[in-house]
Amino acid sequence: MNGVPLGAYVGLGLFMFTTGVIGVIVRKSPIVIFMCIELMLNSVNLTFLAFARYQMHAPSSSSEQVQRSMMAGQMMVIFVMAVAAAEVAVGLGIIMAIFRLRDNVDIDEMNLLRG
Amino acid sequence: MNQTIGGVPITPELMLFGVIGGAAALCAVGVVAFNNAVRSALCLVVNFFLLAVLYFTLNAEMLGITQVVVYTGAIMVLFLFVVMLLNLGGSKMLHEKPDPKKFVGILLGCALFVILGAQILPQLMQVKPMELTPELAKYGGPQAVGRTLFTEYAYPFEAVSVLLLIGIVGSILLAKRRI
Amino acid sequence: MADFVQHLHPAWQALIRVICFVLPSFLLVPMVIWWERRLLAWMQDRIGPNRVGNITFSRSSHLIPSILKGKKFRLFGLMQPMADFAKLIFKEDITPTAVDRLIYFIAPALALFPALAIGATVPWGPFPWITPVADVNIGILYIMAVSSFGVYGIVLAGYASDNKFSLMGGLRSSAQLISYELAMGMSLACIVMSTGSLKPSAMVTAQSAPLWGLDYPPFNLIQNWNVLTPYGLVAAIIFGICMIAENNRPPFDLPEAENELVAGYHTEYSSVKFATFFMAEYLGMVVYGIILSTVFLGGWHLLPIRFDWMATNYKNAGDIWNLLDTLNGSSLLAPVWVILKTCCVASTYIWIRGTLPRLRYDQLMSLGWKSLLPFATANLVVVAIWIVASKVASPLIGWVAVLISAFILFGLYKAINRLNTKNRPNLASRTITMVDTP
Amino acid sequence: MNYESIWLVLLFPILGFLLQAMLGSRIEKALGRRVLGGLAVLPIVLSFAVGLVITLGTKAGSSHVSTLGYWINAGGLSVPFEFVVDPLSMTMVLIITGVGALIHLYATGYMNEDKEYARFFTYMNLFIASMLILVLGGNLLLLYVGWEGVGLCSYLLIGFWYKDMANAKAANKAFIVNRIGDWGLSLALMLIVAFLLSSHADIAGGRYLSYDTMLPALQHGLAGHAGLATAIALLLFVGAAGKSAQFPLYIWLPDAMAGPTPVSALIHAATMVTSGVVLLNRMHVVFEMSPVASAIVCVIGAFTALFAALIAFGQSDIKKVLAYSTVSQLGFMFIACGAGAYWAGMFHVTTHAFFKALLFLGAGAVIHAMAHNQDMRNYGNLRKYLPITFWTMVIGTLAICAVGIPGVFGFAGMYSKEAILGGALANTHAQINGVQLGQIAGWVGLGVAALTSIYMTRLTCLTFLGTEERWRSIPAQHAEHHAPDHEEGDATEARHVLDENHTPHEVPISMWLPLVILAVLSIGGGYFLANGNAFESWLYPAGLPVLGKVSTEPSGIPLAMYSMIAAIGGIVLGLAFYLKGLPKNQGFDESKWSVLRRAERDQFGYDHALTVAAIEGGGDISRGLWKWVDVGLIDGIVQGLGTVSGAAGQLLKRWQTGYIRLYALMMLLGLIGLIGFFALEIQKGVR
Repeated sequence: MNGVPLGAYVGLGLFMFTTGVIGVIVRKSPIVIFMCIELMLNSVNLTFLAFARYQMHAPSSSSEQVQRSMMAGQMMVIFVMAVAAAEVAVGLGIIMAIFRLRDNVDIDEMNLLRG
Repeated sequence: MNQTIGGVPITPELMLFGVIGGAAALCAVGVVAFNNAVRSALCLVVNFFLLAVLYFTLNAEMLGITQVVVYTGAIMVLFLFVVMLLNLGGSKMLHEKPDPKKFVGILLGCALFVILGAQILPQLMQVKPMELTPELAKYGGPQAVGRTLFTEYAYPFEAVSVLLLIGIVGSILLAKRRI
Repeated sequence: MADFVQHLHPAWQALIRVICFVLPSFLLVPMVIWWERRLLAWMQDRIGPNRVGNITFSRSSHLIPSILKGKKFRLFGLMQPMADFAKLIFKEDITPTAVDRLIYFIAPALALFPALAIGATVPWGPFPWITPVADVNIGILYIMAVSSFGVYGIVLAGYASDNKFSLMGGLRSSAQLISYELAMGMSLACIVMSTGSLKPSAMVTAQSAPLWGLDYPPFNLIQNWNVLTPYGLVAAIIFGICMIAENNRPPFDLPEAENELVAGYHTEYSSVKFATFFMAEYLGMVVYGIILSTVFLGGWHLLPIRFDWMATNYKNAGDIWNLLDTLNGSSLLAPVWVILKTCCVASTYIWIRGTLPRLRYDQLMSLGWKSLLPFATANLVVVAIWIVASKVASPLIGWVAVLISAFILFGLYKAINRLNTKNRPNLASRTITMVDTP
Repeated sequence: MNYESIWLVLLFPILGFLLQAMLGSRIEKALGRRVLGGLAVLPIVLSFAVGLVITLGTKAGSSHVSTLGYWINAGGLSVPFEFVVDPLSMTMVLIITGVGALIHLYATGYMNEDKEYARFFTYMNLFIASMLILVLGGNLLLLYVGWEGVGLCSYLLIGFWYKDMANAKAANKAFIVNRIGDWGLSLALMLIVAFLLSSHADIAGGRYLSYDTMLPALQHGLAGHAGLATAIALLLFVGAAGKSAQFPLYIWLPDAMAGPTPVSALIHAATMVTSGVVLLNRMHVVFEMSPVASAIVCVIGAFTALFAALIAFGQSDIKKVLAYSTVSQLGFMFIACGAGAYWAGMFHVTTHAFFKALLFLGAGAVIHAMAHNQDMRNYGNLRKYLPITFWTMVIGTLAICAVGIPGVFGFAGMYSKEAILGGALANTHAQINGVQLGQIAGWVGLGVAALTSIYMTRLTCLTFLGTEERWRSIPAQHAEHHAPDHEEGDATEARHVLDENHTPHEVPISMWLPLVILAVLSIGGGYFLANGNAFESWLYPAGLPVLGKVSTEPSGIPLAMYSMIAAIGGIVLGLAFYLKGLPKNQGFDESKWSVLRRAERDQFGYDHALTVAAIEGGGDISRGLWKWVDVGLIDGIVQGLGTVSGAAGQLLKRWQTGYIRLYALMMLLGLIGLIGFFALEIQKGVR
């Protein structure tokens, strides 16, 4: 994809991130909020990979440092995926437990922890 | 082919990206905008799938396929499963009434987009990817990823595996009625 | 022909590749449907569809050429699927009012999609210019990724129908597919490890090596088909079971269990949409059959015999061996062998359907999580041990190590099982004996 | 096996400790006490063997440092895990492991009736390990670790039978009094580091506390700072006095006899209490730089020796007598150290380890035979029943009384005591303003030597000699029962009551074998070690760095004759008083006792006064602190802070609404503010 500048990928990532942020604030259903968080994580993943592929000040693509940083971007994405998976497992468990307890998952009614 | 958009010449590749990226962005909006949780989830699935395609365009094929396996194959199915188990889809749809928070949230979100975008994007618009040399083309393959993951990143990898194990145990504890 | 194809524009090449994959699979579907009905009928001591397609020409009509007059052509009911298809197409397409329309419409398409796409990395023969559709080095992962899409069609169909039976079917399906995908991935990982590649075509090539890695007679006369190796056999069995579950075929057809859920996820579907689900199931059968035969059954080789080795070592009859070698693996007949193997796998599907009763939901879950997954994981360990031992020492020592480790793992499994069941004496009484022995 | 293998010596007791601690009770159940006891003795024996091999390879006056790894690296101060292998440390290693092994062997028999066999040996092995760290440690901080370790083990073992309140109190007392000494030692440590850091001493690698670098630096640096040298020396001496039971702080040692007798023998006679002397030997440079501190050491030593010897006359508990005798002998060692005859101090440590361990073990054998009754007034004529114990005890007594023919042969104590007294009388180092306090201490020591002979003869006579078997006259209900471990209703209790029907039996072989070995050492040890000044040339072949060769032969004083007179005369006097049995004025009725003896029994009121001062005075001070400082000031501040923050929290808690989305909104607001701020800054910079 030689014709696509880095800004396009980062812009898409930024847009998705913003959408996720808005979703977290706007939506009431915890599951959708969760999805929005996933959206944010993925936008970050996209940016990571884009930056790994488009190294701005790289001297040449064969230098070892460049290759290491290319791998670093991918590794970060892998770890984000793993963490997201763990997070989803636990988060959905929590939502299930709450639903079982209250038969309702409106996030605005989960306000017991208040001052 | 002398047309430009924001100083970038329009090429077939850019148009392809525009189609995929635009669809992904639309799906992202759909996640937030759909009132129905199942449709949100569906939008998210499509979004993730398109992201995987974008990963392929970035030569990260291993991660693209992992994205599909992990996100669309596992995480989103879990989401759907829970949405359906709790039957949050149709009849129990939450009543979302108009709320000042909504307005403020959208406004602030847009502000975030504008501020960050104005700061970052102009500089990046001219950045071209590195030349795809043969050894560079291998960097997204399973061999390169695996080798790096098990040598240089072995400790983080182990840490993440422990995290996943803890996640499994935690979710079982949370979800079981009686242990 | 190879040159001709290679000189075309890449887009044309891609189209040819796709057609070369999709068309045979599609053509196989009606055959398999007919074969299933006939085979089941035979197993159940009845006749089955044998009429459609039989043509008996009139003795007296002038329109019939004289040679055909009074002649009978029997097609053994082969046209039955066509008739069924015509019936389904021309039926009224009912859409219930309360459904979630968008999802209701895309669900059948989503169900068909993985069945069509999953085989894209599987080769039909040693013809890299035409098959597989994409010979990428993440082939197996691609199979896993696409097969994980299979759940969406069913789940969304179940959800969109606004019918509690459909919803239950969809729920069951999602749980079932997630559970069995794990064991499936594990069993494929064994082969990936022993082959050292994620490419299906590389796996086929690797299977023509000497049996068990032992390069002396009689082992080097036999090809190292994965199903012939101990761990490969275990992986193949696990993969086969998971494949049936992924495909929602009996005995794992809980999403459409008719005596509990009417018709499960496709209760509200009729006409073409139902036909799509139906086709997805049988296409899935065919494609999974192709994958199984590629990964475990030696791919495009007919027999697991290394004629090429014989050709180089028994020169006095070299031509015969060379001919046999060509017939066995590298002629244009190779796709036929693949299809033959696929048909065998499909027959096994049908056989299992005709033999085993449907599992209960908890049995399904415990089979997937408590038996298949541990076995597949243990198998993975065994493969790892084999690789290390054979790399460090020799393949023979590797097999000794495999034997020992398998025994140890089995002993551990037994011990843990005993510990687990020790404190829960009612576990045995939970299983229901199907047949009372007098 | 060279000095690098020294860690092996340490390894075995630690392994033994871990084994006893983790698997002890299981081994006991599975294989029995005999195996468990063997497993307790074995590591010590192995340690001894390794130590012996390394000692044979160690040249006199040599010093090796074996570094295991790094421990503290902070701000220019580096404290590695290092062990020093030199004659001093190896001498102590041999004493600790050798005598320790014998005492462990003894304890396997002595503790046989106790329920918590494994716990006892756990502590014992841990003690050996700690003591070895103390003597082997290559720097003062490692010594401090061992110092605290032995303190802990001492506490644990004194309170071994913790179900009896008195034992628990004794353990507490020992621990608390030791704390004062530790305080002094830690201050000395800090002072040394501070001094070396501030004087920019040239020490490679920042090892300011390692002996091999610290001592030369101190010698060099303290040359012009007599006051500082005195301060460091006195603080070190406070530490030594605490651990080695010197006058102001000796009070814990007699009470420490509440522990089992092997503990008394090992910890409170042979090894731990001599660690003060070891410390002084290590740090002798500082004392050499300060005559005032040396004189104070001498005076305190002499006073302690005299004071404890006097108190010993008032005691009727056999272990108490030995305890005061230990205190007194420790005083002798400090006289030697103060007078500059450090080797004589160490020599006495060695010989004292032999004969005092012997005496304690013998006393333990007697106690064992007498159903754990420790009162000598109930003994008498025991030589008939305990012949081996009797003869070994007699040898021990002769050794501590320093009997011998000068120039020909003497028991172990003779050589060391003569060296001490000679060193004290000959020295001119320990003096303040010209007053030769060291020499005065020497004369006092000579007197105390005579007193020693008398009270040790008293002990022997009351226990073994005489014809009257005094326990025959006690009715059962009068029996003082000193084995609190046995719970009430215990079926075996009846056997352990000392009454008229009791018949003592000689102890088993595991108990008398150590006695015999120690007796042999008590006879020949001194002769062997003193032969041709072997011990001195082993420890300090080149003399001391400041004082040079220290003479132990005072000119113009026939010391050998005096000390022989003191020893023999004391014994004769003692026999004259006590051979017939228990004198009437020392019986159970204490009102018939003389005023002096009653005062001696009460330690001249010192302990009582100290206790009263500490408890009542301390209580008053603490109460004042509590009422005014704690309640008024500190609580005021703390509660005031609490009130203020509580009020602030009341105000702020309105923001915590429980609505997650509101929180997210706030976060977003903050994020935008932050990014906006930086964006603005960047824009400014660009412009």
